[in-house]
Amino acid sequence: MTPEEAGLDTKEWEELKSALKREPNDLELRMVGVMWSEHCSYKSTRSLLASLPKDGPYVIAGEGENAGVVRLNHKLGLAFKVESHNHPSAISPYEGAATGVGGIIRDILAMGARPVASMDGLFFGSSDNSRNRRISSGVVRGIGGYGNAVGVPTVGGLTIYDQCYDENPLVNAFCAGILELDKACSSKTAKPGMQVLILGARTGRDGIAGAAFASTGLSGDDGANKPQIQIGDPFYEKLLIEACIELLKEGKIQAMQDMGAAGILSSTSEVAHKSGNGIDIHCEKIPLRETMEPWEIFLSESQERMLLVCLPEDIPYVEAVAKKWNLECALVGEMTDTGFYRVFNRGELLAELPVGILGGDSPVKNWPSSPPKRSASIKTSRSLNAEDVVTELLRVMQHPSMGDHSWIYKQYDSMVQLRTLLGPGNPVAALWIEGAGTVVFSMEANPWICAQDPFNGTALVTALSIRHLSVAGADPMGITNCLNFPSPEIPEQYWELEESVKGLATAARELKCPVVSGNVSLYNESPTSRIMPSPLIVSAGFIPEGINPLPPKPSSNDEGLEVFLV
Amino acid sequence: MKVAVITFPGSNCDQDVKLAISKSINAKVNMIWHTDSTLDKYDLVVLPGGFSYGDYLRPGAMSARSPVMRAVREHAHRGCLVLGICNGFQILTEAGLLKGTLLTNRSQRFICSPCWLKVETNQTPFTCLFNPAEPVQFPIAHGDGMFYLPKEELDDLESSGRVVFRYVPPPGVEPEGWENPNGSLNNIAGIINEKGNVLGMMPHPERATLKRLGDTYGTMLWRSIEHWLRGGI
Amino acid sequence: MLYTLSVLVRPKDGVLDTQGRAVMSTLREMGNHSVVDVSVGKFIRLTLESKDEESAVEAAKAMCRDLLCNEMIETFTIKVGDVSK
Amino acid sequence: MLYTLSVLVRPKDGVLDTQGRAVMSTLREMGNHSVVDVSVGKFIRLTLESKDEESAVEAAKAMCRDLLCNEMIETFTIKVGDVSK
Ligand SMILES: Nc1ncnc2c1ncn2[C@@H]1O[C@H](COP(=O)(O)OP(=O)(O)O)[C@@H](O)[C@H]1O
Repeated sequence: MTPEEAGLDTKEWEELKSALKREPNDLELRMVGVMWSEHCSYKSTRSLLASLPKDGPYVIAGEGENAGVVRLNHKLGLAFKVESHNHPSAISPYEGAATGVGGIIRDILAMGARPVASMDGLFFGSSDNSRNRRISSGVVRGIGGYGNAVGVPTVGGLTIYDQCYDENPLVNAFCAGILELDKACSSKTAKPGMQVLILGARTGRDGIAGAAFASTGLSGDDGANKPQIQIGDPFYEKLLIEACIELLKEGKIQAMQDMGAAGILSSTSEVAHKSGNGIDIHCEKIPLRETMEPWEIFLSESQERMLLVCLPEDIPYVEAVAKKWNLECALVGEMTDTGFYRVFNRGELLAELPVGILGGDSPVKNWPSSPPKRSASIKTSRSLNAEDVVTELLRVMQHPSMGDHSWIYKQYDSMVQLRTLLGPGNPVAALWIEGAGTVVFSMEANPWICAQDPFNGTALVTALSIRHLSVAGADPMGITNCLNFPSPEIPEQYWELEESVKGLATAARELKCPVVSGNVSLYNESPTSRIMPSPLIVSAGFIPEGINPLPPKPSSNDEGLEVFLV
Repeated sequence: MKVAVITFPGSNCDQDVKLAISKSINAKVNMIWHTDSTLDKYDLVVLPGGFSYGDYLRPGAMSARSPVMRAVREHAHRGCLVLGICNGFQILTEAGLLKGTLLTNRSQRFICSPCWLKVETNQTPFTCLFNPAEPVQFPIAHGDGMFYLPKEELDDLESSGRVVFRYVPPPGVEPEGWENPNGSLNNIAGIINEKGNVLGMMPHPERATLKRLGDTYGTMLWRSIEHWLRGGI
Repeated sequence: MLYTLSVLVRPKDGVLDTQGRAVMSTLREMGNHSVVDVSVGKFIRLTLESKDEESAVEAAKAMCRDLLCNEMIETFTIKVGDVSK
Repeated sequence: MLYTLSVLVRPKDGVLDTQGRAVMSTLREMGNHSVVDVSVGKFIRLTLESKDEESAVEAAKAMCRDLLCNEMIETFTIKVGDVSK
């Protein structure tokens, strides 16, 4: 394994060696390579995202957590986040979309919350060809297949069609969960001496180095990317959710982390880093489906696994709950005070890295930025006569993105858990939360405007999303977002990303709706096409119990009422 | 009144049923784990919806072989009430407690939507308070809901009045050209056993119970059961 | 001894095989007009410990009746070995 | 000429067989402790018009690639005739 094969450039390689004061061994190099990938380290966007407003009256947890948490009242909180699963869905639509749903559900669970609602933002190609049909039908089946079975209702979403997504479809999965604030979980609360367990499925060779894969453009040759796909099992995930919630209720989990990108490696190193500790992991104790090399074990993205940090005396209890739910449960390591991430195999030390190197101190990338030269054909203003307006309006109304999306959301169970006040087909989604009130979500995106003007476009989309909340009578609590962009390595594209983040920050600040979580997906491009800047915004609002929520839906009785334009 | 709601691995409407029943009638609802082997003293046993065992192999196939099903069978043989909703209906057919089977929807797609039903008979413990002349609305949410039974047995089911719920067009829609949501034979949405104490249905009454969520036709089902158990019909 | 058996489960007759029909119509839409019939069933490969082949087959039969096959709508055949090999 | 072909689709080795895992544990819970492995795949029987066997198999292969099999996670084998007969 060369540094280049591990995904490090010369500068990163030098930085790594000087941080270690030696050369890393093969396993260490692979681990660093993955943790320093764009997907895990946010190296191209960390500095940009720092400008987002993060605090507000509702915010409890945000930065650096698996999901943002806002307060509904003194007892209950809402955790929510949106995440992309673009590359996997392009390669294998059903499995990619399904595991996207599964992954975001575990992110919410990791905060100690019961997942109560999902939404999906879908960006499909508009060309009428069999590939696009295969992708859209596979993605929709995947989202339904997972969400329906796991029993989390899909209460809304958004579907956009444009040619720029022909080669680069986007699948953004949102999930929200309810937690009791005194049982909230965090990776920050792990302490030396606590035991590290893996609960859930066995580890196999699926999705190895998927994180690194998500950090590069699609090669155009699907075949080469094949082994990296993960398979989801919503049945197993349902058992995992119930088992974790049972353990949380009893206070048997001290810290928790889902295993998403870069599996065991990223979850364990994050827990160690965020809690300011060290961690020892014993390779031979990890339950496997097949024989695997240590590096494969650490990078595998096998689904339906959670990392738990527990007190030694609680282990028997945890094991009993795992047994009840028929889940694998293995004690694989312990938190230490060494500040080192250490991997052992039958006592032999295989890797020893300062926790910070894996968990957050990766070098940042500052790509050159330059505004694109506007082509003369884009007019900023144009006078229209009445006829033009009608023609243009009809043209817009006929766009497939404006069409009826019920073929999609009819395949989603939007009602399970009995909280859905407004499901798909409404301008916002609304959930009844017993003991708190009504939570309202609005998901928005408008890549066409963002392509014209990423700053104002993104600000506008953010404002639109928040406006939807206001119309529903809800007080905005916070925003989560998914920044879907092409490669940041082209100065014009990086500029768009920069502007877009500024637009988001400005709108969020002005409208007093902080950004509590989010996700960045770069390199959404193929050799022949790239996506428009496609930031997706989800805002969450709240209507406390007792206040009359949501204006009534328009009905035929409304005839004769007056319409105001405000 | 005492109600047992069984949780199979992968059940996901178990808590919903509990909530709906507790909000509608005066009943004590207990959750029963699929490995439990006794079900004494319950007036009603509910097999809830969901994807038990992930719907793997055939929906309901594996749950039908779980330990608690022996107790459910004994409970049914004693003449006590059993209600299977959605996946619960699939489990009851797989366990042989109800006739027929539920095949993949004709569209090959999962469908979640409101759905209108005709209550074919109010001569059952589950429907005694319904007015058969008035269609009711319960949502459906399933991928495998196409009721199938070989011809002779189907005729027998019909002639003995064991079809309890049938899909009908929404009010205002002509039956001409209308198709039921999943391709079910004879538009069947719910059936009862010969003894009249085991009901299976694909639509979800618990999703039509809470006022804030919309229609509350489902309440009538819970109240019928309560009424019947008190000795009325 | 370890035996590998192939259980082939098929829908009983064409009427019930909605999946087969759906697959056939998709195949034809994709241009495969030569296809005249499609049936979609299951291929379950069992590996089990048994004293001899005969009792392995008997055990598999029992599992088919008890779980693997719904005889109202499906039929099954058991072959010794992995038929896909 | 009409040809009948059997397409056997199996989860790739190493790929998680979610169904097989669930079926095996139920079979064992039902008392079939001799079972050591279960894999659940598809048995698709195709009937198609073709000039000869070779081109029938070729056509079936193309259909597998295009629709019947997801090669990311599954493998397929084509046998001439109905393997369940
Ligand atoms: N992929 C999807 N998943 C779930 N619901 C969707 C999806 N796409 C659209 N919807 C629902 O369809 C309705 C209309 O969608 P859209 O046209 O994007 O919204 P709007 O015009 O209100 O901005 C919304 O209620 C939305 O929740």
